[in-house]
Amino acid sequence: MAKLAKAQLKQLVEAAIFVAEAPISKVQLQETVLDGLNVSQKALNDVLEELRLDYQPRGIQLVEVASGYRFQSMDSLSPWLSKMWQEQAPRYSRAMLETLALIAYRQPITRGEIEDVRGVAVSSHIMKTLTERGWIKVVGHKEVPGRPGLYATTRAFLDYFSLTSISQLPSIDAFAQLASEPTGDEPLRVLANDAEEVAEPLTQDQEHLH
Amino acid sequence: MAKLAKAQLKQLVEAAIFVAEAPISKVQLQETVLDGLNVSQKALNDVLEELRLDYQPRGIQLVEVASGYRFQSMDSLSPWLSKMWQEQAPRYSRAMLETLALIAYRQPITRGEIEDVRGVAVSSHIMKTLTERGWIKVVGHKEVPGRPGLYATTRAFLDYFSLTSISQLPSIDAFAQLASEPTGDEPLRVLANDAEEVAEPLTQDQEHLH
Amino acid sequence: MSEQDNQAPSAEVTSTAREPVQQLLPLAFIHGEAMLERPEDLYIPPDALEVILEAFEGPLDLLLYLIRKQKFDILNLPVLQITRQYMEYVEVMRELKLELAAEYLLMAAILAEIKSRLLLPRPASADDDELDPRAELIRRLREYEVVKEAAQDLDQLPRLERDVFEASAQPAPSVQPVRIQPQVSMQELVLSFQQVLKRASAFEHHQIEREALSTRERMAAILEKVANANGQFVGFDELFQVSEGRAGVVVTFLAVLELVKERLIELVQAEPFANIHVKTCRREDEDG
Repeated sequence: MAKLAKAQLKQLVEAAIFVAEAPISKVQLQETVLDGLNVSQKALNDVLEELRLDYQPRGIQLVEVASGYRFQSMDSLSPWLSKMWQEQAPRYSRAMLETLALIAYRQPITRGEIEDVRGVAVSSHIMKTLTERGWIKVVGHKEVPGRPGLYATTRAFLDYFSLTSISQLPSIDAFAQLASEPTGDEPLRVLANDAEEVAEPLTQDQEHLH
Repeated sequence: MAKLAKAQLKQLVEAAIFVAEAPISKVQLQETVLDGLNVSQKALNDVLEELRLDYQPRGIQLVEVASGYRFQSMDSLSPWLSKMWQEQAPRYSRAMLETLALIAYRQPITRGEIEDVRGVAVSSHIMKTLTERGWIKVVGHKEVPGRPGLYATTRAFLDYFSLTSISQLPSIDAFAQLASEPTGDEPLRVLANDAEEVAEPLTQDQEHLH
Repeated sequence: MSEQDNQAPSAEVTSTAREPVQQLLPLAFIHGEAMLERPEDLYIPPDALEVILEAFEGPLDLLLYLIRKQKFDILNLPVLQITRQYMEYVEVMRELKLELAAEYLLMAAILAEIKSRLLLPRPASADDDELDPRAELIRRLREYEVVKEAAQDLDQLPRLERDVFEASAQPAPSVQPVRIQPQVSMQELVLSFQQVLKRASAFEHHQIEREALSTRERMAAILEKVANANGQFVGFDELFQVSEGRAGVVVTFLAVLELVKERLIELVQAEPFANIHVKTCRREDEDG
């Protein structure tokens, strides 16, 4: 197919992101709408950046999330826009958010490990809700008696919270510090070993996601 | 609620149309996102017209349909955007392949003649599918009662199979020999395997059809 | 992240003396009996307590609350005071017949154990090796606090359905799904033909040969050509390419004869050796 003029390329990419049913990645764009058009990575990046700037003053914005690009309404309009739906946005309990946070920051993690940190049992309801929302999934099993499932967060989780990777989570530094910090005094030093073990998956994930 | 600045009103209406699950009417806009904002009908009309003009050069357009306003992709982009939705057509049935083979080897041939050879009726669906694929076409009519169409293969058919002419179709005898050759020595065994692999889907199809 | 957490690592890394911890260990707990006698200033009326308790996510959460309320440093966890306050809450909970999770009682036991170990005089020789009985609890509290804050931060993130909404547009009506056509291999085609021939013995009056194929292909080509001529005559010389040579002429001629025999075309030759013209049998041929 003939080479596209820049203006057309921009229209095409713009329309593709809008009509896609989910966030669409650069790779997906290249493999579908741009297939055969011989669009360089740079040209695509340029167009995406131009679109982002075009929409900056508008009611909707072009954002990049974990699984690709999407347009979403301006944050500040939510009080009015939420009136379009009868139902209130779901609220999540502290128990659910803490469980989700632990899975996000400490993945892969077993339910037992979550309970150890929180000091209370994690209800099956919470794990079920998080799984059904598609935010967490079992990615393996820990080789300890009972082979408990190891949970990790999904791309859908990142998309929902408008993140591109786990490393963008707000308190990631606090977690990393807690996990890697050599504790100062004698008695606490022994505990540092435990902490390091926990820290590893987090570091791996960070690298993995970049 | 306080009166909205025009720029904000535009952002709000724009975002509302984009996030609505279906086309949204002026009445619906007034009753939901604009509720309590005291926006005059004229102001709303003006904003909608401005938005329509804003988007005219863009990849998506603001259109009014029966139930309200919505954004939709530019018509001229459809050939490319269509590639975002791909459906895998089912494998060709044994009946389809036999019909195609008969047309290829015995062209020009009528549907009745194909049926005579195959011993069963050839469904219109098969002829339609092969015609739509651009592999067969009617090249004339046989001067018998009913003047049935005479089918032949097309240039697209030759291109697909990398042939320059029908005379390049492999001779049946040669191929039959190759496929049924007892797997005596190494090179032939490989070929025989190939043939078996190809034969498999046919068998599956056969079962499927019975 | 609290100030304490931020300060702690640097202090621990740079200072070999680790003064803050060493100062407080003996001070507050071994010789600090006066603190035990201090009048209770943390009393919360039961009805308020009930509300508060519902907000706790467990014993660690409750302990954190007590520590933060008193502006204590987690690292210097004042176990004696905290234990007493904690037990008071647990007692009230029991009096109110609130359903008390087992975890709360477990924590009470842990606190009691730490308290008793701290109150025991430590043999001087064992000083270096002995673990601070509070260490594990402090670690857990700090860890839980980070999780708690992380959960709050997570809740603050702009999220779909609440703060932002996906913006989408409809594909124009002319957008149609692309159908991916199935692949067909030459082998499949030939095998199919072989199969069908095997079944149809009646049709098997000859073998397929290259010559015949060429003729039949040419028959199809000629039919198409004359059909496109809309009933007009087509010259024989238009039915083959000069580049095809003698063979091309022969094949074309055979094809024309075959077509005439099958009464698919008409043939006209004005005089011997003049060009042959062909056209479809019917003037109103409808397809092309």
